[in-house]
Amino acid sequence: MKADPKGVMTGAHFLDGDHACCEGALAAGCRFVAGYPITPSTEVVERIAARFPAVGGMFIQMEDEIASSIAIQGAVWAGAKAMTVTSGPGFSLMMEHIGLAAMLETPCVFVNVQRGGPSTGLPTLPGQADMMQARWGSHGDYEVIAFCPNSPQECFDLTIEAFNMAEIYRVPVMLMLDECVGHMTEKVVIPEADAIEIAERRFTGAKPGEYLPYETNGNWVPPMVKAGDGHYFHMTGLTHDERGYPVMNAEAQEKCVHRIVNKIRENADAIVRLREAEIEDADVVVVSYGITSRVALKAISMAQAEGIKVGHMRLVTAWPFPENRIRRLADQGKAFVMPELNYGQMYLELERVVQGRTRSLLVPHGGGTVHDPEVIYRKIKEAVQ
Amino acid sequence: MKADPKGVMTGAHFLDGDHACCEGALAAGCRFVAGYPITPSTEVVERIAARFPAVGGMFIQMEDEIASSIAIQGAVWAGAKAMTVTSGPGFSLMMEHIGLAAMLETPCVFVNVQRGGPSTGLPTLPGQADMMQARWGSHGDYEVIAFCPNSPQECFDLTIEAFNMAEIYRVPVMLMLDECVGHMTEKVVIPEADAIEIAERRFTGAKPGEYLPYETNGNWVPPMVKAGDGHYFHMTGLTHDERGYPVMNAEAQEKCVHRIVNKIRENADAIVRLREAEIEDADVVVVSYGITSRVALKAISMAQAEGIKVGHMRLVTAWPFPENRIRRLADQGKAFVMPELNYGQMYLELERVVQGRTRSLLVPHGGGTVHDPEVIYRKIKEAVQ
Amino acid sequence: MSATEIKFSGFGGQGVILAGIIFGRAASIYDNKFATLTQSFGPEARGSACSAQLIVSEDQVLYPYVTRPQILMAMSQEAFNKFLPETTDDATVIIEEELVKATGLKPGMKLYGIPATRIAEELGRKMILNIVMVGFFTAVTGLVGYESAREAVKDSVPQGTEVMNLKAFDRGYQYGKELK
Amino acid sequence: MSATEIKFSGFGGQGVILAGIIFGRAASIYDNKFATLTQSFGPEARGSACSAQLIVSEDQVLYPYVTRPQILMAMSQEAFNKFLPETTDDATVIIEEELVKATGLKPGMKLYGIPATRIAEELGRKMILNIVMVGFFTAVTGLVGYESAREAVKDSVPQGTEVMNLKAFDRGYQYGKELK
Amino acid sequence: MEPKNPVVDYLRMDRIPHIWCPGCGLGTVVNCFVRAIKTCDIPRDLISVVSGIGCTGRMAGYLKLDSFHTTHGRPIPFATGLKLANPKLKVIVCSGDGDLFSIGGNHFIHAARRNTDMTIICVNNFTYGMTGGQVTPTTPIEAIASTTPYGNTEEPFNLSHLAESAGAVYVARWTTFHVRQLIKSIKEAVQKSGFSFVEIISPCPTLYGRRNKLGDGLEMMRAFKEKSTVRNGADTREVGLDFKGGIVCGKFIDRERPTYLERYNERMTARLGASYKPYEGVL
Amino acid sequence: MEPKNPVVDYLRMDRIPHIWCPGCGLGTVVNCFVRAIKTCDIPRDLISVVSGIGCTGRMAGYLKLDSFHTTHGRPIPFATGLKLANPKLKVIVCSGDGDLFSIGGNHFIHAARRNTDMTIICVNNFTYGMTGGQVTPTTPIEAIASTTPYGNTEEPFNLSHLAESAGAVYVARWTTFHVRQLIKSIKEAVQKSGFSFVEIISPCPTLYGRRNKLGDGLEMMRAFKEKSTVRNGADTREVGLDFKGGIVCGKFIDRERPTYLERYNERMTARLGASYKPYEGVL
Amino acid sequence: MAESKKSKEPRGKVFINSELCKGCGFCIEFCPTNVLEFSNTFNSKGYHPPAAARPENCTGCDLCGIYCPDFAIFGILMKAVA
Amino acid sequence: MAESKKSKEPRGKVFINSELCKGCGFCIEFCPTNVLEFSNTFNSKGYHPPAAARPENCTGCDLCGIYCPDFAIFGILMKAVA
Ligand SMILES: Cc1ncc(C[n+]2csc(CCOP(=O)(O)OP(=O)(O)O)c2C)c(N)n1
Ligand SMILES: Cc1ncc(C[n+]2csc(CCOP(=O)(O)OP(=O)(O)O)c2C)c(N)n1
Ligand code: SF4
Ligand code: SF4
Ligand code: SF4
Ligand code: SF4
Ligand code: SF4
Ligand code: SF4
Ligand SMILES: [Mg+2]
Ligand SMILES: [Mg+2]
Repeated sequence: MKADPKGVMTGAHFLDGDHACCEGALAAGCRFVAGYPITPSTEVVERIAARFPAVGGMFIQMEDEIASSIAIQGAVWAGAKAMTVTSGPGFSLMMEHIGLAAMLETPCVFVNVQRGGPSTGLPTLPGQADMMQARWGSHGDYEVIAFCPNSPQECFDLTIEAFNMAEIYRVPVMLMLDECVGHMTEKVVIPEADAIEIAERRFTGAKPGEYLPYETNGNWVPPMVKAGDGHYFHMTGLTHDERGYPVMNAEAQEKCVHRIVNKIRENADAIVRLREAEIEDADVVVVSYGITSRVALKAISMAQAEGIKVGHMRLVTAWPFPENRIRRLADQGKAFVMPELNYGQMYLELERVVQGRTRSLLVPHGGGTVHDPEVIYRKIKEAVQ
Repeated sequence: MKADPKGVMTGAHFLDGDHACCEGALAAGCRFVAGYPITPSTEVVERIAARFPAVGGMFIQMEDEIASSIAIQGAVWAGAKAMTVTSGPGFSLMMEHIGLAAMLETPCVFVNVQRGGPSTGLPTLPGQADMMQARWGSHGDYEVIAFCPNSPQECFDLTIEAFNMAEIYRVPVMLMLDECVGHMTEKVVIPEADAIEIAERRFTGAKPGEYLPYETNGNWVPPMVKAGDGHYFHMTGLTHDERGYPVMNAEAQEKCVHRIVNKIRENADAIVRLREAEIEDADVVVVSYGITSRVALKAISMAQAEGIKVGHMRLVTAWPFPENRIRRLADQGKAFVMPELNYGQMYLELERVVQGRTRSLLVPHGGGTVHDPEVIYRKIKEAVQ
Repeated sequence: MSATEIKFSGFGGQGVILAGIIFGRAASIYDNKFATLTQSFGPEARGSACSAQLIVSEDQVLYPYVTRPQILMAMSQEAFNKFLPETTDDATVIIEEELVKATGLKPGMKLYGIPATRIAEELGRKMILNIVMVGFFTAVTGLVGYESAREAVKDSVPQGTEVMNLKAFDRGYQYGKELK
Repeated sequence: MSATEIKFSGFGGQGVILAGIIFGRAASIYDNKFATLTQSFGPEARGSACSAQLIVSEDQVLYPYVTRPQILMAMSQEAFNKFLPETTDDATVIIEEELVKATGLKPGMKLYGIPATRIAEELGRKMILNIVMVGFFTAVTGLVGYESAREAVKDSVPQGTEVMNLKAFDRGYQYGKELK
Repeated sequence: MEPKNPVVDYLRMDRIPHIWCPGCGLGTVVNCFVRAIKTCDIPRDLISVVSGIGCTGRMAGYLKLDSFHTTHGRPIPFATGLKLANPKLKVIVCSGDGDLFSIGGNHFIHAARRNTDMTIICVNNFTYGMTGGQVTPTTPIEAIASTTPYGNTEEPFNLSHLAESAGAVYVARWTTFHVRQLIKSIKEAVQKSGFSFVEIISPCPTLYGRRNKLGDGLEMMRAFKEKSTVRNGADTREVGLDFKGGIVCGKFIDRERPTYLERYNERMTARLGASYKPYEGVL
Repeated sequence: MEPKNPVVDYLRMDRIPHIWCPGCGLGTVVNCFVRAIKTCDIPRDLISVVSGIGCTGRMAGYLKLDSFHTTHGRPIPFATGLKLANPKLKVIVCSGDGDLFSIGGNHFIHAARRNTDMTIICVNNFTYGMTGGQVTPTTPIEAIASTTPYGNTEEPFNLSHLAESAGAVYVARWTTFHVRQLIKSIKEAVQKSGFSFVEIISPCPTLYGRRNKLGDGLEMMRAFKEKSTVRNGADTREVGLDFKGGIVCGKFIDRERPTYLERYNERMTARLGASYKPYEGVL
Repeated sequence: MAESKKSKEPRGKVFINSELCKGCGFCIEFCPTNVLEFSNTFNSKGYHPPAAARPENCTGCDLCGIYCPDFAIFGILMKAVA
Repeated sequence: MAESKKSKEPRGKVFINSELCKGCGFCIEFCPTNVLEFSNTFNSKGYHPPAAARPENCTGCDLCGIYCPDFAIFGILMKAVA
């Protein structure tokens, strides 16, 4: 499906990442946003509040993040594409409902503009330390998809991707900005509406009375319905059977939860988005994401200037982790360097997957600013020694 | 310091894990509990509500888990030893305040009696799928300690340990029961009060006006004060300096957060508690925790009966992960088998640490019951092939 | 085999769990055996069949659940019907004989019945039928000692009700002894 | 070096950020260069020195922050004092000359001053001093074209205020051209 | 042909018998609910039921309507999203006293303040049934609960007063004894435009009644009958409940205020002019 | 010797100048607060201040008392723990309208219901100052906020009415213009046993005033002066605020109810007998 | 006369699904014409369901149906059956 | 007479810390005896702090101090200074 032109502000704009994210949501067909203000994400919803009335969307500032994170799910089950927007402390409050979205298989988008943490931390400065939380922050087993834009342009592009992935896999998708990207203003080119590909919601073809909400027929992802169409369907956060009814035993659990987990794990290669450069004959690959990927590029060029063979892999999706790709590169003997604005989060995955076959080095940073490229450069040199 | 006899119900009792946890808290000197009912943890607070008035403790059922998880921190800063008790959905709601406890360095205990997840899941059946959440569920970088009892007796013993660790490291400690252990009734032997070692709170010796809340003098853990003593101290969840005052820059962040992280990482070997059996000449080591460790033992004896050399390592503490110990065993060429009531959580750490040096096999299980020992036994055989 | 798997069952409100606890307490605290009790909890159980599972053993109990009970105590028909199929072929089945009609027993099984409700009513409190059952159970299984079970009853019932409960226990015990 | 680092500074309420945005927009949208703008946010900035940082480049901007501004625009004394030490030794410094006393310049630096507040007041709205500054800035730096900057002003100001703002821009621009 | 129980068409009969205890009032509430909506002027397809977690929270799972069993305390914000994304839906929240007023209290007062068009049916059994009978914000002082073994010492909310102060346009209270009035009241509430609230006092014999020596469900119903007086229009400040005291029932508040969406559309039209198309849902 | 500003002993002067904007009323509130507690009969060491997050939330950080800057919306439950662990402490919560009544509304009504002995000082500037001027549950209809660019369409809470209905024993409202009355009121509230609540209308010129063309801080203060009337004992149902309308100030509620701990100790003594030692803190 | 007419043609009829009954007694208590009584039989869950002891009194008011928490009983007007 | 006495011995004195001032004007507006006016000088933050234009009128009531959001001013009774 192509984007609805009503929401698409075609042209070249000078926008910050937060505003670009708003435009991405509009282009993606999002027409329901519930949010609660928090620095540095607030600009997303402020722009939405201004833009929505004219395009038939509904923005509501809820009483808190908990309410926001479930209001969007109500909206989805009424047929909307919906998202909520927050930052660290608010993200922590949304954890229960990320689990609910995973369990109900509600397609929806959670935007987290990461700031310095933990706790109130550094509200106006960047961090990348909510990456593990994005994957593991709710109780129980589930999987999510997480995108990491590194520019306002990508905030636009990946917001659309996030909505599309949410529909395709019926999964909560995390859009993990960081303060630096969210508050950075650059040129953003928004294409014509008919150049924007939108994943339509897959509604059931079943007649009222015949629809089983979690009947998969061997597919990973069951089709949806919406309230008001006469299906009299039921949704519960309890472990449920195909009918969506609670069933309290280990077999139902295995059937219900394993599919939720596996629909992402088994499709990981189709979901993963990477941007790679000069990987093929590289001795070292710098793996990074978000704002850090730009700083890493600077460090890479410093190293390349000295003749070191460095490639770059950027995690456009951080979750699922590109396990197969990294493993293949490790098998080729490439070393890895990974800078992050945290004390080692995605790096743990890198280390796990590399399995000690080659060297992998973390370049930690507590956040509050970005890395000094010099520091990354030095790790690159260390990696090739 | 020895336990206060008032709270110690010396003798042999037939108690379930939840009740034993309550008795452990009492013996540990806990006199403030704020909680909110949730299956399968409620029995802990129900017993506390009955037991506290007579020993001078205060239990309050708060309006929700968010309130509970911060009320205990208020109590700690008034001088109490305090804990809260919950299960998956409530644990998800506590994430913001686990981060606050890490940031303020509030010694306190969070009990999570794990049930099947995600979302409402299987309220009355066991799971072990909140393990990664216990470590990573709040935003930003921080560290915690997590204990995993496998019997009512250990629920008693490890609750005391949890309180002690909380004091020693000024860190939120997670006590990760599972429904099976929480609701299982066995004999629990409670020693005499003077046989129970209690870590006393380390209060500052500084005079009013001289105390700096986060002045470490080279130690990992600064001493504490309590409200009402004339120190006029300040606490904030913002990144802070030694005075406890907000400072908004990357240097302050590095200083403030890195120590919070490193006080645990650098002391990991002192914190880690393992129970090991027949490891030395084992070819395979089964690593497990909580209820699964008992089932694993059954599988191990099945394998041993066939002459397979199997050792057992039980994670009494799951966090910090026993990185050094596992690495050493991997270096000795031992293979690993890890059953968990989840689709692979602590196993990711095992895999990361083993680094592919030897074989490591996950025995996943969605929860709702425990493993069939037969299934673990088969993996053990697979590991030695 | 050193471990005995037992299932106590009935419907909610009959004191099924307490029966299990008393027996477990008798075994572990007073007879110094290992005993592990687990229960079926949950909303699905409100007002329907409910059970407590006990493993009594000379060694530490590892696997916590009862999979094939060697002894089944059933205080309701629904519970009997539900749990009989789980038992071993030579199981001992102990029923409240006015509430349960025992059909479908395998040849190797042993059946013991007691009109516990009626006995409890005679003692003046219908609610203590579970204690009558415990007494009966103690007598017919011999799994724990008479004194141990009696102590465990004392520990487990509300203060002030010990006398009546011990009377109930003894009535059940005698009934069992006479049967044997 | 193809990248120019610029700092726009003043105190909250002067429209410092907007000045940076206009300039960035002119460069990136109308002059087709790469431009990356970042800002200092935060509670600590309420009512004190505030700044926007802009990098204009022929190539894609990677490192997002300005570390050593080659151009400093200062609309308050506090901002001038705070940010001058960060600039390069040959920086271009552009000030509101009635609000800032420029002391401590290094020999290689170029200083341009304009009484932007007064000019804005003459035009009837003190609030548009930032647009006057943008005009002036465009003229003295030549970093973006006149037309580009003008277009960017049009895009960036509230609807209905374009005429007045363009007047302010032109006044600043002329003032700069005459100085040069 | 055997006649059919008139409610079964509105129930998921494949899930009956339900989990509720003998003598629990919840099934009676379901009866009244179904009878009320059957006689409403709202097409069945457009009715959605949203519940939180609790014994009452299971209501959504038995009603053959679009129905959502959400998370504990959060049915109202879920309902808010459902309603605002498709205002044609009539959204009814059925949940317990603990769910709506302990963990969920904030959502209640905010939805009332906004006058979101929805109906809240609160089954007040004075306890957390589902988790085993703990104290709630409606448990009367002195009453025994599993977490107040020596008797509750916290003053309960006067829900009617709270609802009024927060902005509800319709506030009523009945007990499960008052089935006829309750049916009428649910119907009125559902048909009312804006935030309407019906509190239903209901017996939880298993966990509240037994512990407090109030007898079984039937005895509790008898007590409701004896102790209640109907005072429509009563001052909400005066209808607080205490342990074993009288129960004032009736319709206390029935007033008019623009709903959230009415105000929203009015203002947007005023500000954005004729080009603004009044919001009627995202679809 | 130069005389000293009488408040500086109670301030962390190493953190002054504070972050608040020119013309912000928060500094005035601090002045009144310090003057009130200086004349209270409570030893300084026993006073604790707890704030949430927001511009107002920064108050705790400037006061030289035991002071806690907690999380957004949660100062009241933190204060509850502090108070109950050591009832000798006098615990005062200072926080903003958004903190206390948007995200934190539930904690407010529950603490009021319990009548926990604490004082809540809410600085109501009709907006989220710290995050840039978004709408709050106290923003009047029509007012412009960054998330309501076309004007707010949600009815605000009447905080006094809400506080009364939830159970507060002391409820007053003043503006930052009414400094003398405010000092007296804070003092009364702090000395009152039970849950006391003082709402202070305060200018946020930067984000609320400017956007709504209400002028700078001084102009807003003038408006407070002109538009306010003092009506002690006013019916709280009638003191709701609207955009640019009149502001009723005064002490609205001052009543007696046993505090949480009084009730607790009374009941435990009754139930557990003479062996029960009335709870006075865990230490 | 009215009496005898009533006994000949009861106005209503009550239907009972004994298996669903949990024996709460609501229907018996609140039947306005005292139609119902507990039966002596147990259902398979062990409860005594009600029985229409005085069916001739039934008015078909369905109060029993409204009260029954287990959807185990309901009454209808005779004409509805016909 | 009273007039002249007042001008000779003002009852109060006002102290101003110009560097802390943010120029809000509260003190000037709400001084009951109209003692204060904005000065022409800027402080280093760029604000015009107040000055005591009519110090003789000062009663030392400290209203300026209570109102000042920046702790930049306060008044005291003369006897307190002495
Ligand atoms: C976040 C969270 N906290 C706690 C629970 C546990 N819980 C489930 S139902 C319930 C109480 C329900 O009480 P109420 O709403 O009064 O319903 P009732 O069972 O009495 O009908 C609680 C505390 C939960 N499921 N989720
Ligand atoms: C969980 C969480 N959500 C949101 C925020 C962002 N936040 C910080 S302050 C604030 C609003 C403060 O408003 P108010 O309480 O009225 O205080 P004011 O700044 O107006 O004094 C918000 C939404 C946060 N820090 N934490
Ligand atoms: S526990 Fe109480 S509320 Fe829940 S089903 Fe049983 S009687 Fe009803
Ligand atoms: S933003 Fe508003 S509330 Fe915050 S300091 Fe500035 S004026 Fe005060
Ligand atoms: S009301 Fe229903 S459940 Fe109760 S006794 Fe009558 S038929 Fe049985
Ligand atoms: S229909 Fe009416 S009269 Fe007939 S049995 Fe039922 S309640 Fe009684
Ligand atoms: S009140 Fe204070 S900040 Fe305001 S003008 Fe006077 S001295 Fe300056
Ligand atoms: S102390 Fe009183 S009279 Fe003197 S300047 Fe201040 S406000 Fe005016
Ligand atoms: Mg309830
Ligand atoms: Mg505010």
